[in-house]
Amino acid sequence: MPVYSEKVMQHFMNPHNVGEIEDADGVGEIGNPVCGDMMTFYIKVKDNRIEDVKYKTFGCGAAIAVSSMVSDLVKGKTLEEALTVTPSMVAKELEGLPKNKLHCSNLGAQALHKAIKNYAIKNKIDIPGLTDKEEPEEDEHACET
Amino acid sequence: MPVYSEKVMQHFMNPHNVGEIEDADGVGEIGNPVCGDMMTFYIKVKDNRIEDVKYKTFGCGAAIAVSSMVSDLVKGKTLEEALTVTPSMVAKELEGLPKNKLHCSNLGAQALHKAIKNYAIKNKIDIPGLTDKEEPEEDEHACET
Amino acid sequence: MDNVAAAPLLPEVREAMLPYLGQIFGNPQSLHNWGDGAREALEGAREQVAALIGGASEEIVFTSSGTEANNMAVKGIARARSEKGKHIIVSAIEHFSVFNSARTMQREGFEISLAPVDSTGTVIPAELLKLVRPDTVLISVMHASGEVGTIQPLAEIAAGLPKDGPVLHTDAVASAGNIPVDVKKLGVQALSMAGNQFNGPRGSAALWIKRGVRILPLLDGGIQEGGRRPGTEDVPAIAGLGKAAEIAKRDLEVRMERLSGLRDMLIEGVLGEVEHSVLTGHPVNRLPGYASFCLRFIEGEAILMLLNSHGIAAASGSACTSRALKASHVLLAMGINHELAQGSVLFTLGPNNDAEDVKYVLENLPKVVDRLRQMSPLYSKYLKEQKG
Amino acid sequence: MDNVAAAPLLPEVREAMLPYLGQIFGNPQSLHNWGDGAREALEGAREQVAALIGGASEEIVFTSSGTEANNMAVKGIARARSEKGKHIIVSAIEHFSVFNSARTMQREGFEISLAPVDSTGTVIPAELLKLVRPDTVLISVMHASGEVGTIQPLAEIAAGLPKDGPVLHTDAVASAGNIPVDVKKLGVQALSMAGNQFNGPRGSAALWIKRGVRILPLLDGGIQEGGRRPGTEDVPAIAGLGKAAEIAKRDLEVRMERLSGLRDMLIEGVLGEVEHSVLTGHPVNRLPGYASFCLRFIEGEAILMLLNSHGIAAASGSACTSRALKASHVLLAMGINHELAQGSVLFTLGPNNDAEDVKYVLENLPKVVDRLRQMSPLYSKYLKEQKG
Ligand SMILES: Cc1ncc(COP(=O)(O)O)c(C=O)c1O
Ligand SMILES: Cc1ncc(COP(=O)(O)O)c(C=O)c1O
Repeated sequence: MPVYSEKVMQHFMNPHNVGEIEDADGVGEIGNPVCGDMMTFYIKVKDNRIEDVKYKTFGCGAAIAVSSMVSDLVKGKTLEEALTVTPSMVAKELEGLPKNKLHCSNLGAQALHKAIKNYAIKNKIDIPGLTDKEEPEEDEHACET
Repeated sequence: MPVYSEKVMQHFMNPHNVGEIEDADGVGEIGNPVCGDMMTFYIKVKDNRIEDVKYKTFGCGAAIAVSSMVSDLVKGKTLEEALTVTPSMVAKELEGLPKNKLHCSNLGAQALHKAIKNYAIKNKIDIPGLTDKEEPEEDEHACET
Repeated sequence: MDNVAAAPLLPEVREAMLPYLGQIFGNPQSLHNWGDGAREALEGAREQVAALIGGASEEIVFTSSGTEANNMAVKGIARARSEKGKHIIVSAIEHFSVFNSARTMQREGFEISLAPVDSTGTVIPAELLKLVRPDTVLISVMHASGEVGTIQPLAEIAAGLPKDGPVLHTDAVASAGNIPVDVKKLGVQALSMAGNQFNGPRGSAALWIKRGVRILPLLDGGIQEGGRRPGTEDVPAIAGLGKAAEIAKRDLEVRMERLSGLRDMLIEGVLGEVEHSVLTGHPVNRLPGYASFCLRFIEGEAILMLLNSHGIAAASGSACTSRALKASHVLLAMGINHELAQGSVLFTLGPNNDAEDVKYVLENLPKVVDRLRQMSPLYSKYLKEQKG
Repeated sequence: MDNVAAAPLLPEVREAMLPYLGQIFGNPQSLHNWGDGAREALEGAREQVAALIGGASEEIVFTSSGTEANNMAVKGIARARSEKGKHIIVSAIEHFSVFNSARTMQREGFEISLAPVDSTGTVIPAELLKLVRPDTVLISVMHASGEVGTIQPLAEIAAGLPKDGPVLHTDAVASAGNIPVDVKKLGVQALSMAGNQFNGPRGSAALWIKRGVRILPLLDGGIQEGGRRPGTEDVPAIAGLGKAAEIAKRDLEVRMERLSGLRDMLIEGVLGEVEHSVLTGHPVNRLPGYASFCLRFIEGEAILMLLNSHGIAAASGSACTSRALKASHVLLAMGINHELAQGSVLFTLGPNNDAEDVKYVLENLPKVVDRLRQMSPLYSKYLKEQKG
């Protein structure tokens, strides 16, 4: 009974889509190093689709695997589709996460969400599924989610 | 590190002088079954000497070994000499007793002492070393000594 | 025949432990691979133990002894529920680890009631239930006595308790692995057990706590056992406990039948061949391997020492064997007087014993008894009274 | 190189235990012969353990873990002395088993003061002594940290205490068996230690309590360990602890020299070859086998997982590795900020490690760090700031 599933280990050992996009259309950052996890997601959008997605992640094995999985799940999807990616979907695709690591799967989806929001604001567009989800404001001192 | 010394085991396995003396000159009984130990000592006195000594003992291994050792120590001794046998002498001759069994060595000497006292009273004599030691009256409820 | 105190480790159990005394020395809390083998051993054992008693594996907390499991249950549950009330009921024949834990809670402001037993050492459910009050937060009644083998009517007690009332804990240290134990059938919310009572290793024990029952940890520290029992896990002992549980479950019926047969042979033999002997505990509802007696006019420690010289191991509840120099509170609670209690002797049979052993005891015990009675002032008084 | 969490059992220790997993299965409390072998093992081990720390064998109480020894010391001594006063001082870097025990005592009405440490993780004796009050009944300061290896100036603290004042307890779980430990030289009245920290078995630990120091038992029950720690004794574990203590004493100097050499090689290598790395703990007064660092911009769990993929075991004090998701209070108490604390990594060297192992770590660690930094948003920010 290892701590992490095979799938998590695969993504951790060989994370997909790591990196930055210099001329990203949207950037979303979440978490902070005090809590042990921090992610920055970059998206490139074309025809309402996520043409490219990259990220940088500071954090535990789960945080890295989650970032990788989120990037896989949304690449090539429309923005609306991408917004339907939920933390529990991410955890499920990763064949489960230890209970105390579930907050990592929240972070991944949130960071992507923020990147899309950033894109929407910059381009002054309205994306269904975006405005009705209010981002919880981060609290520097509350690391547990 | 067995609980009991070799000497104790020898006396326990082959106690000396076990028995009763039908026409004893002095009888001393001490202890009670509630406490787990009870001894009756019988002495036969001739010319102020303990010509014969026997006992019956109900109790633990130490109680039996102590009775046997006391009987060995006093047999053939004058009454005055016999009265000098102390619990610590008995314990020493037995190569030590476990701390929680030390009360057994008190009992042995006390029972003998009582037998001598019984002899003294019956014969209305005064033996040096007897009157100055006051027997502690036994308390049915106080087993620890 | 002192299998309780000196239960031999089953060879299979030993085999299950050895790897963890060798190469698989990982820490189950570690992230690296070497920890994985240890973690698997731990979780495997948790399932084996849970299966033995019909609980769920997440409900098992490993401890270092039956004593620790009992302390954790009594103190941990009482402390966790102290806002609901401060009354505890324990039976009059509990092991000291339950009894003295209750006394510690008494110093912490709890009130303790003792549920009486009858002359067979059986708790009387109606009497116990009378003691239940609105502020009773915990009841602890052993499943079976380790001194006289009597099995307690737990299900009956459980059935009489108010819903959402007191938590019912049972000390199943003497019973688990030896007779069927099913937490659901017993109706308990917490149960202690220990591996060395069913041929598992020393240092291996467990507390089962039903999900939802609150308990404060006894040990403070790190995160092992979900924080409920911190400290580096004794992986070899736990692996051995798991294996012993698996084997006990597998062999339970066969073993019970075999041991009950030997036990009854021993009991009949002793009662038949040793004058002034009485069986202690329940004649029928008793642990398979337990044959316990009181032999009049003589003292337990001396009996054990002479038996030992014949190569026979046994135990006693006499004052002299107790170090505290007090006769067993269990025997006294059953109405046995101090004098008779001194002559207590307990034989416990295990997998290594057979009919030959029983015969050997039956040959030698009468001699031992006779020899000590010849030395006993009580016996000679009795004989004189008979004559006179 | 995670010898603390996964210390391999020494073959000699294993040999010392095996007999008690086989034929010598007696109960040391039994009167019969079979108990004698077990009793001898127990008393022999007690002498070996006492010899290791310069105490008397009657002053040793065996427990199941360092955690239990610490709980027993802190709670048992505080409770026994509560009539003299209700103030306890512990250092800010104590293990959770001491720290949380103190917090439990706080709930029982005690006041707790935390003695600060400097940036090397060393308790400042003058600062601690300032906290001493007339009602201070217990001070607990670890002998050496299991996270950063810093050795504490206990003798200096002891020298500054009023005569017949507070009892000084030390958690020597990380130090005993690894560096010289002499209760007289340290000036302490109670000391905890654990066998699995010096290649002895799990489930084997001890509390030394100076004769005359009062302590209430943590576990209530029977008469084992003189009633101070009841429960069936784990004879194999205790026998193994004794053997490990004997070997540790015998080999201490040689082992210390060897491990310090390897450690210094590792420390120099890491500091030289990994940019943005800092040594945690004291540069000199540290446990021989302990090399601990913080590596900036990356997180400990990820470091451990990648090291593990190279076959290297290590530990970390990062939030993510802690299950409670909090960065090590030890690192924070030393003034290390949360961000840096996330990159904590600890290598512990043991008898099976050699220079080859150290070289292997020095080859692979930089790669692991680099790979994670390439992924780290903190590192790219840092690089940008450097450029801009
Ligand atoms: C300093 C210190 N104290 C106590 C402990 C707890 O010991 P155990 O896990 O044996 O309970 C540890 C464990 O690593 C430690 O390093
Ligand atoms: C009924 C019962 N409970 C508890 C215990 C204590 O178990 P341990 O010695 O493993 O702590 C015993 C031990 O014989 C027992 O018989």
